[in-house]
Amino acid sequence: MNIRYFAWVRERVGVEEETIDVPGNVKTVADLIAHLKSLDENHAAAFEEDEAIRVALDQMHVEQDAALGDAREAAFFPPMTGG
Amino acid sequence: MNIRYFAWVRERVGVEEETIDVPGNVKTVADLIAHLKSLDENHAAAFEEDEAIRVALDQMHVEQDAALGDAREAAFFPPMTGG
Amino acid sequence: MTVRPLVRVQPEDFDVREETLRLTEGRKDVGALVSFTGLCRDEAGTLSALELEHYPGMAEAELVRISQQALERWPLTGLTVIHRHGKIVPGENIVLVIAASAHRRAAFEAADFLMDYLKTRAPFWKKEHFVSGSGGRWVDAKTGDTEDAARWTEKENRS
Amino acid sequence: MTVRPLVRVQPEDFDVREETLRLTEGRKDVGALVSFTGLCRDEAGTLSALELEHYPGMAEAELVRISQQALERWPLTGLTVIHRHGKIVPGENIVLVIAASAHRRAAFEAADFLMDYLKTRAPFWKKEHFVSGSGGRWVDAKTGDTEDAARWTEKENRS
Repeated sequence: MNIRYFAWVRERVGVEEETIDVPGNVKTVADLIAHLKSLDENHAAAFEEDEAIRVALDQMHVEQDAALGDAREAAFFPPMTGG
Repeated sequence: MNIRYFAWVRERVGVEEETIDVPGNVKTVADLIAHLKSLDENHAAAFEEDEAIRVALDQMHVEQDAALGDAREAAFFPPMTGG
Repeated sequence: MTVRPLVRVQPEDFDVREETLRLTEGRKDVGALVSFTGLCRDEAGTLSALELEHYPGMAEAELVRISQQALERWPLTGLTVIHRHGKIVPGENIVLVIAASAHRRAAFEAADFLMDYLKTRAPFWKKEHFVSGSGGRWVDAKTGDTEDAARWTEKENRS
Repeated sequence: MTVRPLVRVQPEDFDVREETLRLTEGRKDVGALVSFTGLCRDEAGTLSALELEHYPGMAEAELVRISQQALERWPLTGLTVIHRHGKIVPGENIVLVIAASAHRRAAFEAADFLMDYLKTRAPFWKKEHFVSGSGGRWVDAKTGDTEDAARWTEKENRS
């Protein structure tokens, strides 16, 4: 699965984009966040305040309890500050 | 006193502007309207729907019960439709 | 710093870019700018022109008074009101209001307020002239406009 | 007639006059046009630039989705949303929203709605860079923006 990070989430993880293998027991966005946190310290730091993190699956906003389904891209980022 | 008319009030009176002598018993805008109505048929027609007529004294909106005071100009016109 | 509104009553058209720049150029305190443009509309294709009559002197004075009310009510960095008079054909501009502020809520509300008050208080009258050539017709004031203007007094009473 | 919103995400500045003309030129059905311009502000004189990061693809898609919601909700004749990205210095434009309609209430509400939704839903993030040269700081999302966006759901529930 393609994973993208933006703003301070990106800075903490240390990469803009990465491709990861999603284990079979990872069904929801929350599962995916837990999995990413387990990868290394950077990911753990990025998702420390995980309730603050917003998520998009295939470029659509979703909640953290959303199923990953057949999404090809997940993106993680802080609350938006455009405009 | 200088009297000005606008829009359909002007068209009914037949003049844009006129100077009239205000009798001593004419104290308020309503008195002035009653006096103008008595002048001729055109004035009477212009002020027929007198509750629809708006008034300004010296270029400030006033109600019909306002005193003329030392105003030098009174203007009569329909509800405004600018913008 | 006292903000002086720019008020103009003129037969000529206006340029929204020029008026926007006047409120923003060389400044760093404007975060939000809301502009309203009112245009002469004619979906039916029956209108040849609107004729806008105004009360010279009072039109400018009343627009300044309404602008001062907006400036007292919202923290604006600038305010522009331009109203045309004379004959205006369908598709042309009639009125421009621009409110500038540090924040968007103030700019939106001030522009909205200004248009509502302008519609019911600024001494302008529209007469429709038709393609058919039949005599012009004075536009009736809309009850909706009076209700729109009343929204701002209600708000005032609530606060 | 289906109205297609114009959505652009670009590093370049925009011209409000050009975008206004695009929505009005050669038409007789536009009576009201409300435009919102958001600018980079710096009263304190401490900011060297805002850096606007965005999610390419999703930024455009989300602005189109928000525009479609506005078009379903208000009878608009046209809608334009332009959001810049990259480095923007104080005094420069960031975002432009223009809503055109036959009537002014629809144009005001649609532009206001669009800005509220854009602020909370369009994937853009601001980082402040300072004159002092100290490392950049990500701007925090404002609670007020979320509350502003919620106004429109409340309205929907009431109607």
